[in-house]
Amino acid sequence: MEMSFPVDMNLPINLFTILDMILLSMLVVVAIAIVRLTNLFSVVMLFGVYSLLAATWFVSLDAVDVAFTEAAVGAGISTVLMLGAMLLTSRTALPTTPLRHWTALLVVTATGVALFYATYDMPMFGDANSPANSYVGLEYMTRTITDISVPNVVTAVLASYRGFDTFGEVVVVLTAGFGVMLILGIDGAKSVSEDSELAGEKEKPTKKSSVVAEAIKSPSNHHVVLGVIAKMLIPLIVVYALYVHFHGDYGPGGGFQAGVIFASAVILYSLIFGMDETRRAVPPGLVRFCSILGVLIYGGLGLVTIIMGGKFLDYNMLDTHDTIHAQHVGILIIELGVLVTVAGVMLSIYYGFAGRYRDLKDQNW
Amino acid sequence: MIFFISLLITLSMALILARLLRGPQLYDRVLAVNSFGTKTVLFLCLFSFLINRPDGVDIAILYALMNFIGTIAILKFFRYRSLDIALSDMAPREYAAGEDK
Amino acid sequence: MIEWGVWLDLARHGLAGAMMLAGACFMLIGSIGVLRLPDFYARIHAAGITDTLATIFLLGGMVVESGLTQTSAKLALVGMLLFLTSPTATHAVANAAHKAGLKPRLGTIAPPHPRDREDG
Amino acid sequence: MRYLGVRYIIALIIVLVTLWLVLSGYFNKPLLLWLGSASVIFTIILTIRMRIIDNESVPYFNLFRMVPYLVWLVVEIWKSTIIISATILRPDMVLTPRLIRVKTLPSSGFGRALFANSITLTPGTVSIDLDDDEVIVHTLLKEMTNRGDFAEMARRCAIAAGEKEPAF
Repeated sequence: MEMSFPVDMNLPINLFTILDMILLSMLVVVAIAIVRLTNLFSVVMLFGVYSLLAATWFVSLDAVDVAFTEAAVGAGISTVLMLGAMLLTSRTALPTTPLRHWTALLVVTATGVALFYATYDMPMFGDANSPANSYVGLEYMTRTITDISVPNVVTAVLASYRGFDTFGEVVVVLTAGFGVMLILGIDGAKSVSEDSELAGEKEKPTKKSSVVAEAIKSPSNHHVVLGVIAKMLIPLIVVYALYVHFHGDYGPGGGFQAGVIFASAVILYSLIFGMDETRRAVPPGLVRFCSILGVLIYGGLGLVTIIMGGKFLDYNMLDTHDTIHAQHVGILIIELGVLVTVAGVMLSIYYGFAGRYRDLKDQNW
Repeated sequence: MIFFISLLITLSMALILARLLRGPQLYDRVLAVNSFGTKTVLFLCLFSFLINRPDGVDIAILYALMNFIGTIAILKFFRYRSLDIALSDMAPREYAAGEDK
Repeated sequence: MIEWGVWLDLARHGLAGAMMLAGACFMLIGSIGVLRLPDFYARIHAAGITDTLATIFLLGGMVVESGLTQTSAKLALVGMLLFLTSPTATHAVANAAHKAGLKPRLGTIAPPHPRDREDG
Repeated sequence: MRYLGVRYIIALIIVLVTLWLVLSGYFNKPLLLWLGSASVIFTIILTIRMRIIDNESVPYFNLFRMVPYLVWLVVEIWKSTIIISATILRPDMVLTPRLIRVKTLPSSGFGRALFANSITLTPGTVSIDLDDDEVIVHTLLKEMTNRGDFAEMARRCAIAAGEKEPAF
């Protein structure tokens, strides 16, 4: 992109520093507010804002991939999942009284001071001689073009040089998904009755509140606007997710982000058209199967490379004549595995939460 | 110039943040979050000019979508205490005659 | 010929800068309104300024600035998405508040200072 | 009903391919183009499963009627933004909020969504609720409660939504 405004790099104080300062101070304000507020609704919203700010700041640090993840996960899906978690808990946090946690304060202060002290030893931002930029990092940066030939080094490191680490991450995601499923029940809606005493309710939780009952009775034309706009958006979001997925080599993005975005499209569908319809269109069994399938694809590729005579996840074995092509194919396949697992796990967790109701009166909010 | 404009946008973000923290109603907060999201999207577009990386626009697109989904989720949960029910029965209507039967 | 090109370029940048500046100013006005107006339903209108005219101006300015490139197309896409989502979200907020029984203040409001700041 | 669906599917394919090309920008990489086609096909399958392909999700047939409407809308937005901005910035701000009911002319879902969103997009008026044939609108200033203006907007929305032929 041709840029014609002169970017003032020669001013005494770097202008980006000012923007960074503003963003960071807003981050601090939001963080303090999150700690101070007791209304969990507000806290969930503030978490969203926090993610927005953090991701903007990541962009300014030129960490576009991280910003992408933060935007997809923090601002989008974790809001929904935290709301789902709120179905199982109370509306406000217990207020903590100050002056009772002297030890905590002491620990926090000591840690803070130590961290501040440690910053003096940290390399300057963008320092070419810092450890992160010298040994392995530098080698990855220089070798990516000849080895793999993709413009985005992050993807090269993540998917090829460090493919094994990423495999571990995908397994962690799957394990976390299993954990949540075990707590919530495989299909969340069925296990509601066990949680009724947790929510402190007398009547059967499957009995829907008056508001909900009214809404089900007349799934009215009141929400025409939402319905129409969601219908227009959902195909666009899905294509966007796949774009993000397949352009991980060229720009920010990749399987993790794309999986989350894809899950968000399905979540938008379920928000507007209801869980019954969603379970029909995207069956929970399929979702669970997908979350495992992704890991199998990833690990399976590793086994294939071993069978073909290489090491685990050594993509060069896929096409010994044209290793760059082999690397591309390998990255494509394991990113597909990541996408499938992440989308599957996110949706499984969402399905676990979404079938629940809270019967609360309007004035309680 | 672009820097000055981004500064103005961050200023208005800060003002919205004040409304977000002050409330008083939860709806005010939702409105503020939504408005904050729009501002962030525009700020990111502008910022990608400033740092000369068009990738920022991709993130802005993502934000515009995620912000919407988050807001709708908050409102739906707020209204119905549930993420389960259908807000609109429009999906099946068009296809019911053609596909299932 | 070269002269012409230079002048045209300058005019383009000038136009882009002016549009972006106007957009940022409208955005600021909207934020001031969100802070200043006395009532939730009134604040929606102020937030609307940000969603509409500020967006048009800022994105329009950026499109003019970057010319006929892929970035402009993406910026136009951002604009389209914002135009789809932001009024819908606003409508949803207003609808939720209305359904939950939050009453708007009607009639004539001429406040020296908004006084509805009991809780924060 | 079925071949109507096919019409919308083709339109959606065109839109999605355009979106992919705009986003991607790589026209010379065959691999990416293949992946793009695969993505579009996957999306179409998913949307068919979700049963959301109809004239509301693919309202791109009346694009040529939308463009003049959007131009008109931007002019309206400009006019009312100036009024609202002046109101906000005045130190002795006087507001005259009203809650009014406006009749909706458009009968299709898309036309009504367009109408409601146009009302919301115009600063000074926010659509709060849609009933069968009425929108509840909150207006900030009483100059904006003119029913003639709303009727004009509703008429233009109906035209822009292509409601010459009977709605589905």
